[in-house]
Amino acid sequence: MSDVSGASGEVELVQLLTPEGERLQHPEYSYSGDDDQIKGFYRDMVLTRRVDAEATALQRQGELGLWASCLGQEAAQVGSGRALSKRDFVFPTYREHGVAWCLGVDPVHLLGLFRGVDLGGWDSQKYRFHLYTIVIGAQTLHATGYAMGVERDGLVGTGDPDRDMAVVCYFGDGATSEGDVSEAFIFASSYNAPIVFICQNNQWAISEPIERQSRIPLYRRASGFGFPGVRVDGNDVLAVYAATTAALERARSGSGPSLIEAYTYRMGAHTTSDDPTKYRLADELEHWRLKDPIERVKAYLTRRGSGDEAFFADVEAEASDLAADLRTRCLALPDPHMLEFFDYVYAEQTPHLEEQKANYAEYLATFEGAEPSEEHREAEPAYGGGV
Amino acid sequence: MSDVSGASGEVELVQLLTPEGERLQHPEYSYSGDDDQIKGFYRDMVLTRRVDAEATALQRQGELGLWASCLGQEAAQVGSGRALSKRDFVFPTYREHGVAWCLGVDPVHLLGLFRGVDLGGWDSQKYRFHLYTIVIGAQTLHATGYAMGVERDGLVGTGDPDRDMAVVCYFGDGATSEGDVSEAFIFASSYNAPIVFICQNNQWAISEPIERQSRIPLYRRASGFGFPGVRVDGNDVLAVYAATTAALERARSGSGPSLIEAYTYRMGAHTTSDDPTKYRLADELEHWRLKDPIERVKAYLTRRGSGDEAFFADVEAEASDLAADLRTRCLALPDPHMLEFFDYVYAEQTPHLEEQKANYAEYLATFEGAEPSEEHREAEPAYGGGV
Amino acid sequence: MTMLTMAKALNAGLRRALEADPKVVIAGQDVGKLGGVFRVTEGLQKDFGEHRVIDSPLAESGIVGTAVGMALRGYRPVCEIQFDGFVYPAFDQIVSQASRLHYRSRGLLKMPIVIRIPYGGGIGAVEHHSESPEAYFCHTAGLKVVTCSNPVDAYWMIQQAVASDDPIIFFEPKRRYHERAEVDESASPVPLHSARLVRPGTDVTLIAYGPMVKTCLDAAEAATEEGRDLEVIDLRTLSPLDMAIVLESVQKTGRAVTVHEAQLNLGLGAELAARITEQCFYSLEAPVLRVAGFDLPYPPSRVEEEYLPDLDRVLDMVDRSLAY
Amino acid sequence: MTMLTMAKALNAGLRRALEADPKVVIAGQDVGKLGGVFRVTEGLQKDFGEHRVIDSPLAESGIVGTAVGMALRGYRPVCEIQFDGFVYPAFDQIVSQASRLHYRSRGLLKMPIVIRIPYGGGIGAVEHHSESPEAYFCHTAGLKVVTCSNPVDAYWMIQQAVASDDPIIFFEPKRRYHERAEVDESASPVPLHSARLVRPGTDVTLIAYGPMVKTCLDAAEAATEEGRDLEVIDLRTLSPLDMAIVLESVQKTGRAVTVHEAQLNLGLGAELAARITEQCFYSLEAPVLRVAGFDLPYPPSRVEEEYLPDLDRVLDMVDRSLAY
Ligand SMILES: Cc1ncc(C[n+]2csc(CCOP(=O)(O)OP(=O)(O)O)c2C)c(N)n1
Ligand SMILES: Cc1ncc(C[n+]2csc(CCOP(=O)(O)OP(=O)(O)O)c2C)c(N)n1
Ligand SMILES: [Mg+2]
Ligand SMILES: [Mg+2]
Repeated sequence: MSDVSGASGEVELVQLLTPEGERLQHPEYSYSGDDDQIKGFYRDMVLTRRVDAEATALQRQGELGLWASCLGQEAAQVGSGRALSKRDFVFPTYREHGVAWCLGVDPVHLLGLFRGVDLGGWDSQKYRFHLYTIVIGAQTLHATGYAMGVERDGLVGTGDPDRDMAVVCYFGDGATSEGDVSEAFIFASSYNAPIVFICQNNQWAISEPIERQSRIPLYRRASGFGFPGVRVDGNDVLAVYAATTAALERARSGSGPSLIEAYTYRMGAHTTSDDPTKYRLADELEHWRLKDPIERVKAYLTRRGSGDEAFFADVEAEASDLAADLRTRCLALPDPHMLEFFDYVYAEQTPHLEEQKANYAEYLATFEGAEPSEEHREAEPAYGGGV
Repeated sequence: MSDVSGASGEVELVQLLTPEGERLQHPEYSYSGDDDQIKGFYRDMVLTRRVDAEATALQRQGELGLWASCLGQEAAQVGSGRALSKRDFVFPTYREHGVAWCLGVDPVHLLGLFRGVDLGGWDSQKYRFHLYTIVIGAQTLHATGYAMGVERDGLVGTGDPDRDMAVVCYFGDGATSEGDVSEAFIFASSYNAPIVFICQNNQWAISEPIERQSRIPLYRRASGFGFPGVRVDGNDVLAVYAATTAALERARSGSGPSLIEAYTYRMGAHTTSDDPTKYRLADELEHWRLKDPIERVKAYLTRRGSGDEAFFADVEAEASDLAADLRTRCLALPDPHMLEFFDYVYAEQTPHLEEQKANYAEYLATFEGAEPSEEHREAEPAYGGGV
Repeated sequence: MTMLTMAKALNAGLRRALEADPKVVIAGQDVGKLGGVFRVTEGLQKDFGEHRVIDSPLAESGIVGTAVGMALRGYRPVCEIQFDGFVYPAFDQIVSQASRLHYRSRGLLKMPIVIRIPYGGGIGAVEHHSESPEAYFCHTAGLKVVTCSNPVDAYWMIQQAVASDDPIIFFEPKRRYHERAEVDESASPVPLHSARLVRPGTDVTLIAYGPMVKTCLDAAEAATEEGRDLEVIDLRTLSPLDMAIVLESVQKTGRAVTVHEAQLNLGLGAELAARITEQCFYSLEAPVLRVAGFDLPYPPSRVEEEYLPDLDRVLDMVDRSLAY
Repeated sequence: MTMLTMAKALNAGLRRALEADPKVVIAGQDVGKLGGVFRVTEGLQKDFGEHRVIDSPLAESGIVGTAVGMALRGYRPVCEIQFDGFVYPAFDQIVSQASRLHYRSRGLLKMPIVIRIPYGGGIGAVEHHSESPEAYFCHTAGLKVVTCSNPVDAYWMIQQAVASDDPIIFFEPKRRYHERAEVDESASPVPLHSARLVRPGTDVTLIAYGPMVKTCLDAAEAATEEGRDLEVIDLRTLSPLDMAIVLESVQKTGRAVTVHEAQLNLGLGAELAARITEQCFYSLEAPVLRVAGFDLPYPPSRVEEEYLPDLDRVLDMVDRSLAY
């Protein structure tokens, strides 16, 4: 019988920067950027972490209903996000705040969904960053279909970097169990779609460890569907950048899909509604803290002398400003009005909804211009809602 | 990146009996049965083929609404069916007439679904052969759940052949694309369920060739989910028997799931509603005709002198009797009555259905004992229905 | 004017849609070389190529989910679900994805997807091949649902559905695929989301759609023998419902009977009954009565003619309505 | 007598079910160590082991599909779908598989499966976490559907559902998880498939279930200020509906208003309206009126209190009913 990977030992992990900040070489994946670019990664990661921390704080203070933190996954997100060209298109889950940052999405847009003022507050076509998808795995098919469209548009394999493009799709370790993800692999393979699947294996799907979803390393899932997979150190921004760059080139050149397993760790709770002490040990967290994605870049830059005190302080200051600004703008996010949602259901409005809207407007008017009395509203329970 | 199998050449196919009827040895899979057993296989395959042909004829004559022929797949079905112990349990698709035969299901029971008198006419628990499942892939999860139950019952890995048991689940090449099948692989692997997945790759899913579903051999799908897979010559009853026996032992001993890809060919139409000349070439059929599963066993037995004229004639005669009997009993299958179906919906009947049934009975009574007038019934259209 | 079966009318309509807009693509199992198990897409792959008419892997969620992605890329996918009973694996992609992207994006994203589903019974098929799942989709906000009852509507409605920027579930009554009519390709069609009075009458309003329109017309014809004059409405659009024509009719006749193959409980008849009663309370001489499939999973085909509403059951219900 | 929240009452009920029958198993995402995101299964894996309380891979079709297989093996699986909006990937396994095996086998096979679904809005959650998908399952023959509105019912109904040999969708109103009541573990419960009159009245019948029962009771209370005496029925069983108590009430009051969070179009209110009108035609003084979620996908949580039926909207509809 064919090789069962569990038996065949060694799992290779592409790493170009050790937790101690030492550069490594890899026979297949190389990083050729300069230290300025690495300083850029550092800045992106610090700012992402700061946005994330501010959002968590906003949730704690009742300004957001929920927040899904990307703490610990900054390298996986910035490393892949920065490898994208201006033409590529991204399909995220609900946790890719670092990728959003790289694509220029104003962080305040990310808050809308979690504050409950909208269902995805940015122009996804403009940023080439699709709306967050909460139903686990569903976006992998959207991404694949989009990539099939790109292929039909003749935008792969032309050799012209101003034409060729690819699609990147993110999902978690838990998501790999959903039928949709396997179907996405099948369609992508069958139509040779220009897509890079990036699985951020952060070891946990809420309370379930990766072992519940797979008994062998996830990157090997790809080979069973006929395309290559690789595991990279997801806390190593250089390795993630290198692997994503290679996979994107492969996709753009018309060689089809591939899978990157970014091996990382969810340092925080699943979301602000979750209490991870119920199911995982502090030890594990300590172990991963030593592999922090930001610290290792800082160590590298420090050792190289490319990043001095002033640089690090500047980034810190920028982060503080960003966070403060984010907070202000979060609080200023306008509440939507119920009536407007009647207009969003269809591109071509229906008489039925028009009438329902009119009736509701009329009903509201009976409160003499005022909203329905607050006293009649029920208090919100303690639980703040899922993902 | 990990090996993409398409590139690495050779696909191994376990074969123990060539199309010319010569025995081969295989380092991993051996067949140790005697010629009497092989004669038994021969008989099973001939009878299966004859039942199948009779059913096709019955459909042509309007006695069945539809038939899904297993012509060409007899070795895949008999080889695996005969490897089962009395304790194992089977989940079929809609085409495993040969497996049903091996498990002692009276062929007339198979006709009910296709004649439209029932929805699966046998006692599935008694025969350890679940009802046919038409929704592609759905039964793979049922089989996996059943196997999880077997494991919970402590009936694997005891070493006692009168206790240990396994589950076998059949599906087609097309089915491998359904999300349910991948999810079944995940659950089976995660819970180490005692199950053998048997994919009869008959090269076609209605009009779609296997290349649409997978660009690499299907048996390799398993390795991506963490369990072994093997491709056997599905027209070689000995190879199928040997591989199934090994996989069943593995499952019963507590070593978990495995996948067998039985490489075979759908010699007939997809079903009697289908016209394969629309999408495939006669050449291909000719090519596979030379690999016929029954002819090679006949050649082997003849060469060995184990099967003489009398033996072959006896089997033919038995087949003719079986077919004649099947035809008689098919025509005698009683039509069901609409009223009885109201009683099958729930184990605990509801007042609503009781009332609906009573109302309908009352309505029927208004026709003064007669059924509603035939003239009001609409003619059936030409198309006889799917699968 | 061409004499066409409904299957051929759909084929001609799809052909025109493919010609009219290079972004229209067709996807589904066996829609390419085979032309679909009902031959609705026959010849289209040959003429428009594999990039426009796509044989899909055997995975319904994948078919609809990738269609969502193609729509985001600017395509207008027309998916085929091979039979009614096989749409359920795609349920999430239909009711939680395709239906919501316009809404979630506050109108920025469009989802011009058509999901064609041959539906309904009466063809002697095995199980899962005779279902009428329309109510599930009508209950889902963000989807539109339509069904044709004859070749002329089939020809126009499929083109209108493809041209619409909203996700549309397009139900095709498979037992009517082979019925014929003259189709005038140069006529101008009525709007997609409008019902049609197909037979005027004064005594009772029969409200039907898809396969049951013919049954109701036959019933109305038969009823004339007893001196009864039944009005028949073909809904055509199931979501949104076109209530104006229904309400006008019931205000006139004072009586309504709804007819569909789908199960009674929470079928379209329930919504029609609720709305009609609310809007015509003082005109109704009898409660809105419903003829429907029984509340059972579809039975084996040998009893399907009893399971399905037929002329007799429609007339029986008309009698009951008139008895009030 | 113990004071319990609904979540704890469900937990206690499940514990008793696990104790009563070794074939009962619980499966779902995070139901084990974590005890479920709402803690309904808290402590059960610790006490009954990993073989009885099973953390499942992240795949809803897999959870329900393997439950079907376990049921065939003689188990009585209780599946948890983490939130209402995540049941759709399991749709085929629920509506075409679990619901039909008893039917297909002419009664030989039993499907004692419970699918627990926390449902409904009002907790300020992100999208897909506030849906009310009950109508889909009520329209499906072969399933039974129930929902509890208070801790006492929760405690008993979950045990009765587990003991039933039919597949049951068990909806838990998540915004009521933390409401408390005294639960008498030694009482004898009313039958699972029966509705209950929770407040007698004479003027209008309010028909509700799950989260809306409290809303209706509050509305009835508020209505007394205006001298109105509203009767409130808690349906409890959504399929089959227990119509006897509903019809009796409407025959008395002559007026009915249905209330649910789910979308109006083809929601339970439609079926109730159709049946009530049919059975109480001559007693009705007004059409059955419906309060429901608007026909939109669930909106962002900042406007959910406006989307969801509340006391004001119920009273407004009562006024409209009385105005006939
Ligand atoms: C279809 C579906 N089922 C269940 C959920 C509830 N849920 C939200 S996140 C999550 C775990 C996801 O784990 P993983 O894929 O590893 O991503 P991570 O959250 O770790 O980034 C679950 C079960 C969901 N959102 N969608
Ligand atoms: C979910 C679902 N989708 C579509 C179909 C229609 N259909 C019936 S058989 C079939 C092809 C199956 O191919 P394969 O799995 O290779 O099995 P084979 O028929 O070749 O034995 C299709 C598409 C179905 N029965 N179920
Ligand atoms: Mg994870
Ligand atoms: Mg096949």
